[in-house]
Amino acid sequence: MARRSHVQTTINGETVEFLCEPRQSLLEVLRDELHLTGAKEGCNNGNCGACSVILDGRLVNSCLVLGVETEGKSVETIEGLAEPDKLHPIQDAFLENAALQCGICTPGFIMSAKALLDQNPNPTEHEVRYWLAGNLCRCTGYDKIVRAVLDAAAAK
Amino acid sequence: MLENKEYKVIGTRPIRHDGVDKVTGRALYGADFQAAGLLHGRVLRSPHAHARIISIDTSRAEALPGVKGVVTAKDLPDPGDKIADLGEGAVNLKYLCDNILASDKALYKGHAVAAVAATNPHIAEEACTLIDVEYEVLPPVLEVRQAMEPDAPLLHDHIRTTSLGETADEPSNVASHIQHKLGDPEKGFAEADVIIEREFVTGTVHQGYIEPHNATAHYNQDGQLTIWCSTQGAFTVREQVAEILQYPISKIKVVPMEIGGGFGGKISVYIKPVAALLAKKTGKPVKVLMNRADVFEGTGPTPASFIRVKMGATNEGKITAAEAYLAFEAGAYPGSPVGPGAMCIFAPYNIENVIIDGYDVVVNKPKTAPYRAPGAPNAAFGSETVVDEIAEKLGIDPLEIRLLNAAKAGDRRADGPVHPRIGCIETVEAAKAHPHYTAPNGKKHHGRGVASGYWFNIGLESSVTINVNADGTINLIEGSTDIGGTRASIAMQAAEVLGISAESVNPSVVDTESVGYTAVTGGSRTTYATGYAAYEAAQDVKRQMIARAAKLWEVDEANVQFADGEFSSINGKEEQISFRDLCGRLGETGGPIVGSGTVNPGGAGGAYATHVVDVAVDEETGKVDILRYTAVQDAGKAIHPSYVEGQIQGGAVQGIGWALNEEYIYNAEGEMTNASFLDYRMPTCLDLPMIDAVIVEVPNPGHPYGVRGVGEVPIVPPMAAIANAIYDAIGVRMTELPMSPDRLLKAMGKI
Amino acid sequence: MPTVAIPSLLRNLTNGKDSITVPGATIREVIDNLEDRYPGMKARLCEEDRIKPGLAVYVNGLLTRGSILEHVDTDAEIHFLPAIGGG
Amino acid sequence: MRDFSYIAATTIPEAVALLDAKGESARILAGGTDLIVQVREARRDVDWMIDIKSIPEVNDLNYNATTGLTLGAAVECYKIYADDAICDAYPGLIDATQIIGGTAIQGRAAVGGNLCNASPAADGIPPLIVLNASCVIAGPNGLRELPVEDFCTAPGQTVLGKGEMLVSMKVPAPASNSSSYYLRFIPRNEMDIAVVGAGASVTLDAAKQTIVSARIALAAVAPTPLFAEEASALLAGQEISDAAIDAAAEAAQAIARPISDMRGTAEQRTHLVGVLTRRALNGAIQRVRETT
Repeated sequence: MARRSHVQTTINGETVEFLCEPRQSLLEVLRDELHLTGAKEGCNNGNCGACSVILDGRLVNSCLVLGVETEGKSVETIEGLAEPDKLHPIQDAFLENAALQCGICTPGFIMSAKALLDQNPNPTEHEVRYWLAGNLCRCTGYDKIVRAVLDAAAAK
Repeated sequence: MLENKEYKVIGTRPIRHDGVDKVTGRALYGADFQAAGLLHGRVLRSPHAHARIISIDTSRAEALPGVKGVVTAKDLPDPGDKIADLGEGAVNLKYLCDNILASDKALYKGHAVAAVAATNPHIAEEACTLIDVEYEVLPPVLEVRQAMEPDAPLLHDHIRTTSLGETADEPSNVASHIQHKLGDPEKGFAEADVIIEREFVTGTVHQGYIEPHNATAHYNQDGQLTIWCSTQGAFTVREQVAEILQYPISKIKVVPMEIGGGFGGKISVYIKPVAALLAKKTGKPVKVLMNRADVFEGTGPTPASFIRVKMGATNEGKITAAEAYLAFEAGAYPGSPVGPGAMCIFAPYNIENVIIDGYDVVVNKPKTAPYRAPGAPNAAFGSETVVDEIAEKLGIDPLEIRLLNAAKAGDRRADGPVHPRIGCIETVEAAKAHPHYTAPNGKKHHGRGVASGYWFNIGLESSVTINVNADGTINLIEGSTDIGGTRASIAMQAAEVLGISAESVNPSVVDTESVGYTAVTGGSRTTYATGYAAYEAAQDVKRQMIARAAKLWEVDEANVQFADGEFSSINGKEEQISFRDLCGRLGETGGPIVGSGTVNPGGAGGAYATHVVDVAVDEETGKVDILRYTAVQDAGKAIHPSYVEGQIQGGAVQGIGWALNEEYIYNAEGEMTNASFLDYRMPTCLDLPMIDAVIVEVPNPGHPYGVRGVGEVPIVPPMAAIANAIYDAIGVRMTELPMSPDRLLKAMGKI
Repeated sequence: MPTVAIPSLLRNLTNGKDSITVPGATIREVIDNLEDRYPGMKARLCEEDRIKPGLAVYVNGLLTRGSILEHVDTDAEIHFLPAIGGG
Repeated sequence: MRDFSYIAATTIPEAVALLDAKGESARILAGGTDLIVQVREARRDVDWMIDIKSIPEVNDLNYNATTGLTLGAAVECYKIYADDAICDAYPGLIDATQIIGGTAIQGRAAVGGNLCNASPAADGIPPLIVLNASCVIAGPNGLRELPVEDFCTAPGQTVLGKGEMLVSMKVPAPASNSSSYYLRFIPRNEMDIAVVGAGASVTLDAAKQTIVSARIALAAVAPTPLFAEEASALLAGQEISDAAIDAAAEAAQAIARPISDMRGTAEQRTHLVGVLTRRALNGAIQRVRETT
């Protein structure tokens, strides 16, 4: 078996250490090593966005980042979004707008939406659609997702 | 007759019960399952579309460090000549087994041939490359009309065309022929002033759920097999695995994890029996995950088809006759949805003279699986385009011609039965009155199209158990996996009966040992049938609670009534107690209350939809943009309108993808060349406008609240609606799906 | 008496008749009586005393549970159609 | 996924030495959005991934109105379009950086990586060609520089020799009355690979009526991105007219040698070269005319 490297990184504000093979993606590390299964594998090649996380403040597909690359970096995942007794406004907006059906794409959409609203608090519908184009949803037709993101922006 | 009425819970929009888990990433889907000592499985798939398997040598793979077991078809029991009854349908067991692991022939690229369990997924993947399979490559047949040619390569030596119980003598790729005939089509066409006949071709498309298939299996030392997986139906997984492994259902427990989309594609099993075989061989829990390419190449798409439609109408717009020929690709084994396609094709119309022929044809592509209203979208693309052309020829508004001929209660369907109360006319009228349809549509290269569609919906078995809690809440135990908010829509029906809030119901989707038999979440049946079972279970609770109130007040049960969440006594004693308070007194009145309901309703109630779409066509590139989309649908009664809208919007958008870009692209060797989300082009949110979902409510007499299934019919009209809009924009009739830019350029004569 | 709609592919057995009225209080009795009048019919509809796999029975437009034990009223209209599943 | 080793290099000499020692089995990792997928799908055999993102020079992003732009090889797309001065100076490059993948891809993918991946369909390359950009390459023998249009040699192949790596791209400062434009045709509106891509840059006279010079480049119509030299030359000195632009588009079509694949047919691509070349030229001209 391949040699595993020691990596220290910050995940959702907490310092985390793990061992991983170089070929393990950040997605694999999150899911299989750290049991943070909120990021999902939909395609494993950067085309669906189900594994979206925020790496050093930028939205990335965690399937296209190696676990070893996160040494010294900061990762935000869906598990870190809500406060203990309160959902994040985007999460609330998704629930209020019924913006999920099966829910598999939801963590990715919410992380992507967070990255958008962090840098553009008042996006237009087109800006929302452009930003979220890397996140595929097959259930909703996107209507309620786009509304949820616009609502979350308005609620801020 | 059941009429729309105001309810307290039904028709409201509560937060779904599983919502918080799903927006926080806590909900556990199949691939999220973890177990101590877990091994990882990987399936080796055929690189050839059609090949005889001469030999499989697994020794090199077995020798790789970290590999714990390898299985092939030899590890499956001999299926013999058995027909397996799978609740939703019956299947030749040999086909079922061969599709799990190919025994003698690989019949499509991606066909599973062997599988490995190893200590990590990367080793399992590497081990697959070390399995030596010797193939005799055979010529593939990849298209339905070619497969029907007498000299076409045969996939199966023993398949002979059956026509309702009669079997032909010669082997053929045509597995079956069906026919419906009503009235006298020849006479009908003779009465027509205008006759349009067109041929249509549709491509192979995939359900495209975002979550790949997954399964984890484990055998206990006592032979108890447990499978954790994403599935549309835990019970059908149990049935299929039991048949394939020839193992008693009592020894199999299927635990449905959360499911990331299905649309029909997660009814058939693929890797679940493989995980079980690997678990058996290794003595460890084994998790098998598909990757995206596996999903495209190894699981059921919905078929490509060739369709010919001929319709005739009088100058006044009365459709006098219709004829259809439908040939559907079943994929590697028989079982395309040509049956429902043939039954739905003219269903929006009342036509006296009809003949419909359908053919189920095997080709070297993955065995097709259901996909949202299976068969009906292909069929409607043909018929709804021809209706549009007739309307145009006669100078009649396309919605007006639909109203002139609309099917209604009492009319006879082409396949025989008489329609009960249906909402066909209501959806067309609502579309016609909608501001979208009345808005101006005159810009150059912009066009508007409409189309209608029908889907039966199905009933089938559902079971629900309700446990009453002392605090006035109830635990609702169900077997329907929740793919789109059905925990809420089922819970709301129980809440309505008991006069409690939706939030007072705790719905749980449980495993096959914890609830009565429940058929799949599919066929638009869950809110209808499992909701019906929840209604019955709640009625059972209500009856028992009435008895408790009677006991409490020492009155006759007949003198207790229940309304608005309050029990009260009539005839004499002035007593009253709320549902909640009575729940707190169950101990003293006889102990816990458990209610149960089981149903197998026959009156699913068909659903109609009428869609209106505006497109812009780029004449230079052939690209079509969707500018505005309105989808009108009869939901019978919308239990949770938000999730009904969601079904309508999602279905319409899948139809938009099917219409414009989605297709399996094959090379001459039968390899799919676009098996990724990059090149199998499903719509992104940037490709779409908001989808205006308009709910019409024509109650279904076959359900206590009038519910009709809503999940499937919205995918039926989009392809024809968009084709009709493209015609309106540029004057070109598109008869091939998808209507991709290159096809448009060709049709416009630009290339 | 119940009326059976004869599927077009079976009308060769009924000299082209598309609808037959036969006595019977259950699907089984109806099929047996059909068989008496039109030999060969039962083999096309049933297999070992059960409705053939892939066929569904509709009574008065409603899908039945597919059992030949199903009761039918005297004025029932019976159809034999391809079984359908959904997505 | 095959096993490989990962090394994070911190200086160019270190990276060059590693590349030189490991030869074909080593590959530079920048954004990884192509490389990781290729290794995962067994389309590229790599034993060593050399992460260069800690090397200062490859992260250079420096624009100066007189000297032009230095664009480090590992600079992610999002950093480029976040810079207003770069957006104003090189709108054609910005067009490309905003359509490579989706937002999440743009958070990792670098234009330099786009160049080294050497896909015929690369969106990042035609804009660099039309902007007269050059590549700065480091190797065992020091630095060398060559025009971007000479960088790719075949699908997935570049001029990079043993031990060589791309350090940065240099883009000259834009002339006055000039602008650039890039567009591609895809069947969806995002998340696709170009069926055809076309970039154009134009410099107009002071009256903005005559084309002083122009450059046209194409993607996905040949084994490498193409500089349409003759088509570009046709426009020099021409008064802006549909006829002049049509002639350039026809000349561009003449050098296209497209294949048919799952993304498009050869006929479709040849046709689109004409359409997109016209649109790219008109787009660039429009941008010049819109700026005062």
